[in-house]
Amino acid sequence: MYRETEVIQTIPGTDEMVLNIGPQHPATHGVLHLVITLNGEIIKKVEPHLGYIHRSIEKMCESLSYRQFIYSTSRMDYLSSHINNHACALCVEQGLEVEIPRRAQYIRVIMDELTRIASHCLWWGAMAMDVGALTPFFLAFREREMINDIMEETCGARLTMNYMVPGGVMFDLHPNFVGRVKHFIAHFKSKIDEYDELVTGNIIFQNRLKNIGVLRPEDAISYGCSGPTARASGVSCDLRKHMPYEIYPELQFEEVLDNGGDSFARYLVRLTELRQSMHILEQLIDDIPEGDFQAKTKAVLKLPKGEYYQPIETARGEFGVYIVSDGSTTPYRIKFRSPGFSNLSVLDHISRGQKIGDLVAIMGSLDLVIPDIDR
Amino acid sequence: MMFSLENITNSIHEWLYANLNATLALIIEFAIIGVLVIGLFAALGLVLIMMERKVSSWMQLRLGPNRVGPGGMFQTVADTIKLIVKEGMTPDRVDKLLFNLAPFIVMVIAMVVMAPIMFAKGFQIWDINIGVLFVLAVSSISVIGILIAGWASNNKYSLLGAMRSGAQIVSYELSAGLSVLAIVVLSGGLRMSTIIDAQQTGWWLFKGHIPAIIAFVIFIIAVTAETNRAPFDLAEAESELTGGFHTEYSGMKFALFFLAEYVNIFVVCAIGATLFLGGWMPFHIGNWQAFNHVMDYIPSSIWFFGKTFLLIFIIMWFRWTFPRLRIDQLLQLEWKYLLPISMFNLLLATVVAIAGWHF
Amino acid sequence: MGAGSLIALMIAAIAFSGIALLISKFVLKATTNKQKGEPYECGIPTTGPSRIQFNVGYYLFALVFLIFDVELIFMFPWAVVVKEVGWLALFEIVIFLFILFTGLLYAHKKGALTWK
Amino acid sequence: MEREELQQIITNKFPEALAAEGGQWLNLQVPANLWPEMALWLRDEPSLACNYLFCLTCIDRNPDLEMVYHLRSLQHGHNLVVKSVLNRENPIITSVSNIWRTAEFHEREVYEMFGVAFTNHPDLRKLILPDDWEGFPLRKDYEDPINMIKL
Amino acid sequence: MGLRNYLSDVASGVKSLLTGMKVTGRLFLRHHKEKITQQYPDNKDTMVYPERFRGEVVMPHDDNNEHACTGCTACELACPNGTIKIITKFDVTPEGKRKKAIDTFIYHLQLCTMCNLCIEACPTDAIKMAQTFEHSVFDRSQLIKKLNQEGSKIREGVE
Repeated sequence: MYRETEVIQTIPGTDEMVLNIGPQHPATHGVLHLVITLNGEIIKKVEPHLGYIHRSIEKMCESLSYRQFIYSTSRMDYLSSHINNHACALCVEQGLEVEIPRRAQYIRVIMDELTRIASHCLWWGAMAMDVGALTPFFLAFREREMINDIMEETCGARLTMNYMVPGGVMFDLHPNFVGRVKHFIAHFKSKIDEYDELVTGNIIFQNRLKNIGVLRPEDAISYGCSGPTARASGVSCDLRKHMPYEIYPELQFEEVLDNGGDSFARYLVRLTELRQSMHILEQLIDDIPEGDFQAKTKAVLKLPKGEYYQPIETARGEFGVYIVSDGSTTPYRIKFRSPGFSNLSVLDHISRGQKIGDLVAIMGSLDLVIPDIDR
Repeated sequence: MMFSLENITNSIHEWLYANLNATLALIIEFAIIGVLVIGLFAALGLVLIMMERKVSSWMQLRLGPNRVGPGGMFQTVADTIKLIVKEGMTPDRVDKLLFNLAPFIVMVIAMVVMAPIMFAKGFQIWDINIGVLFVLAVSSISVIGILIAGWASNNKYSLLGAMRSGAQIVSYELSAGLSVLAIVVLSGGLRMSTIIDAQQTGWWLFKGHIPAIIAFVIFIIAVTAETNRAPFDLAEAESELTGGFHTEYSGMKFALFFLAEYVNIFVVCAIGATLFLGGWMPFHIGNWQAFNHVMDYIPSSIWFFGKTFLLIFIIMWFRWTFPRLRIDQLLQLEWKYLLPISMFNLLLATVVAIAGWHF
Repeated sequence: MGAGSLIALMIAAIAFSGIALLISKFVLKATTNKQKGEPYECGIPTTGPSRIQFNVGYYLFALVFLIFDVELIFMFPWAVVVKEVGWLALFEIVIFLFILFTGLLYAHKKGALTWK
Repeated sequence: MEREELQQIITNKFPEALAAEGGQWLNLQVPANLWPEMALWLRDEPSLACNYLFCLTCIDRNPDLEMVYHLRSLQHGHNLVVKSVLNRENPIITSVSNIWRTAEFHEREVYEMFGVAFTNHPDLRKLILPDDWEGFPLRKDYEDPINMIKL
Repeated sequence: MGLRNYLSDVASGVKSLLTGMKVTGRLFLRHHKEKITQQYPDNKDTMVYPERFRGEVVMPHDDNNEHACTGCTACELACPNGTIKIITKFDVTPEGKRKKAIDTFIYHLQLCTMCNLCIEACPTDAIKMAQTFEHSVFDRSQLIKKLNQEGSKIREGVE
């Protein structure tokens, strides 16, 4: 009944060649496996093969309680683990209908934006490394390390924090937190210009990215792209604006849009988002209200029978948690709508006719995180 | 002069010919050359790789190697030992003969190219009368080694890397040649010693006006490309082709490629130093007799190596700053920018040379 | 020292590489298995032959290069005597380079210098 | 657009689509054979313009399988959930990958995890699991004594 | 392409490259002042461990070899991975009553994801997170730890 896997073979006498990029390749940022068909340097077809880091988190979550399953989402998109946890917490809260204390909302949003900056920093370094410049990677890590230290002090972990719990956050802020974040903002403002000097303005870098991997807006919508990938094509899809959660409606920030649609536009959108996130942090950090950091919830959580979907804007796009509850202590089914999965599906479409070097640049500009795609 | 390599070589030469018959003396001289060059080769490999690692780490705000020896100085020695002890694998379906031949070709080229380089005043293996042409001609053969390596490996990455390298090296050959020609026009000779002597009163970079500066810039870009260095390292292109033409090489065979790459950098920078920065000529300023006299006291070999390492530093600086070009941009840069500009620059140099506008 | 030094250098290079390879061969005992002999392609068995007919893009540049390189060789003897010949040399090289440049323009117009 | 208004428009055109009570967004239950026609209409009807399929998944409602499509209109900003119940033994539904391209990957995932066959899908192969995998891991009755550890 | 465009292309290109080189050149000259990497095993003495850092679960014992664990198994239930296993026994108090107490508190470090849920769940604050992080061992069985010390008993007054 089902079609068997076709094995792509080179046709003798033509100059097409099938090349595996990944799973162990410097440009795939993990274990993505792409089978590309080449004619010389020109890409004819890109076919992603996934599953090298599939852990079946959705199935696992079916046997975990509503408090427990949140930690596993940190392992999906490990670069924006806070935001993933946030989405899960919000989804559970939506079912429980609890009121989140204002202080907790502030803390959550600050953490989200810090995570976004850290994630974009790493992306920036990795992107420059993909196109061949190695020094930016270390500069990006200098800034990312500062955020990680702040996180470590407050949340107790550097990458997989599990800081968001249903009803608020796990601990209160560390006393040093506000001062360190302010110091980071001041530091980062001076360094972000260095980023521009070293990479953005560089003529080689610009030529590598401009008019490469052009994603038209209608394709971005049809392929379900979200986040900076879609916004670089002029699709307004920032969930912080369109389906606001927590205290985002009260904040002053702009949705970063670009009409280029090429890799350079995606690059610029992310770089501008860094500045926007800084702007958000500046608004919040000075007046975090006093109060509880966690709402009172029952020890054993039970969601009423029904279905709950909570979208959230991560560093890579729309992350959705879809919980189907049958009224028991564990979810009946959980679906994680990961932004990377949809963003990856567009790779074949936009990299046809480009060169191998461009494929690497496009992958970098899509900002793929493989555990997020495989789940 | 307190210390001169010229005197040492001359006295060895005379002593050999006085005490032995001519044939034996010649053979012994060749043996000395061979041993010296091998020593230089090994020393260059160790020093340059160390330098690369330190330069890169300092530009990236890291410490760099610091465990083996004082300040990590013997790290490359340890690496060499590691590479010797590692197994030099030959995958199954490779063309065994060519696969094993390729490192030899690359090494032979890297070593032969050393012949006309003047390391110090009067210290040279062979002052060949077409010195510059010789270097250009021989160094371009190394692309054959890379092509063989890529083809023999039976690996798609290797093949792509070799193809890229072929298109790249032959292209940049042209603008390197044309920028060298500009200096040849100014100096009036192809012999290394002639070119250096022409810079007695000042280095071509300073006294050759605009054409020499343009030629210098184009030369540096072209040799960076010819030695497969970033931002022109498309033949290896780590993030695209994992290892390019040497993907399948391991152990000592890989080490030979690696060594040859660094020696090639040294050679082209030595040529650059000879052509544009006066080789072993000390730095002189017009009529400042006292200053010039002090400069003369610095041994010529130090001048030569200082200039060469300055150029090597610039090339390393490129590597740790710039992103990699794409293959079509690389060729576009050569054919649409460097080649027309260097053609025009040659005319400019001719005008300057004939009118005698240089100092 | 004459051309013999080149032979000395070649022998030195071959001896150096050969000895290095020999040492590494004697230092350890190599083991082989089937997986070890596979060509590296990110850990996935290759599909199709690796040595195939290749895109013409790379060769076009080689062809154009060949012409220009031969012309470049003609310029070396000229370069040596520029100062002795004087302004006539400039006149000659202007014509020479003009023809070459026209060739380059022609190749550009024909699209030989655009990557396909 | 308001939920009632949305429901009005859709049920006028497709009376078979049943709206469920409650839930965050408008929930519609449609028969599988009606779905391809309705999907195209949902995207192309200017007043609905559900051009963004942001989530496609399947739920194993033992014994039935239920396909869930989450749609959003980027112009109007409304969300819509469409569900379709499939037979467990022979789950077949028409692919919507020609309407929303993102469905191509999502449907391949559902195909291997739940065994739903999508007709008209351009390339229905396993995406995440190995090619020789047997069984549909996200179904409730899936058992794997070696790899699944019950705590 | 006009000649003027051509030349301005070259000029702007060279300028952008020089700007980039200026940045790396500045970093090169500044390298001795700023380091972004740490010399890990060397700086162990001066390293700062944030007090909230989650390295592994430990059970603090006081000087009298007493802990605060009542054996309620709240942590065991809270753990998503089955990291904690509590074996209880019944002690006989001086008054002759049978009282539940822990026999062995088994902690599987190899399964732990440091999610902190057990610490949150513990009603008596009997367990906490330690700041250690070098957990690698040669044998996986060494990671199965017994948290309550030999002969320890529950502190007076902890219910």
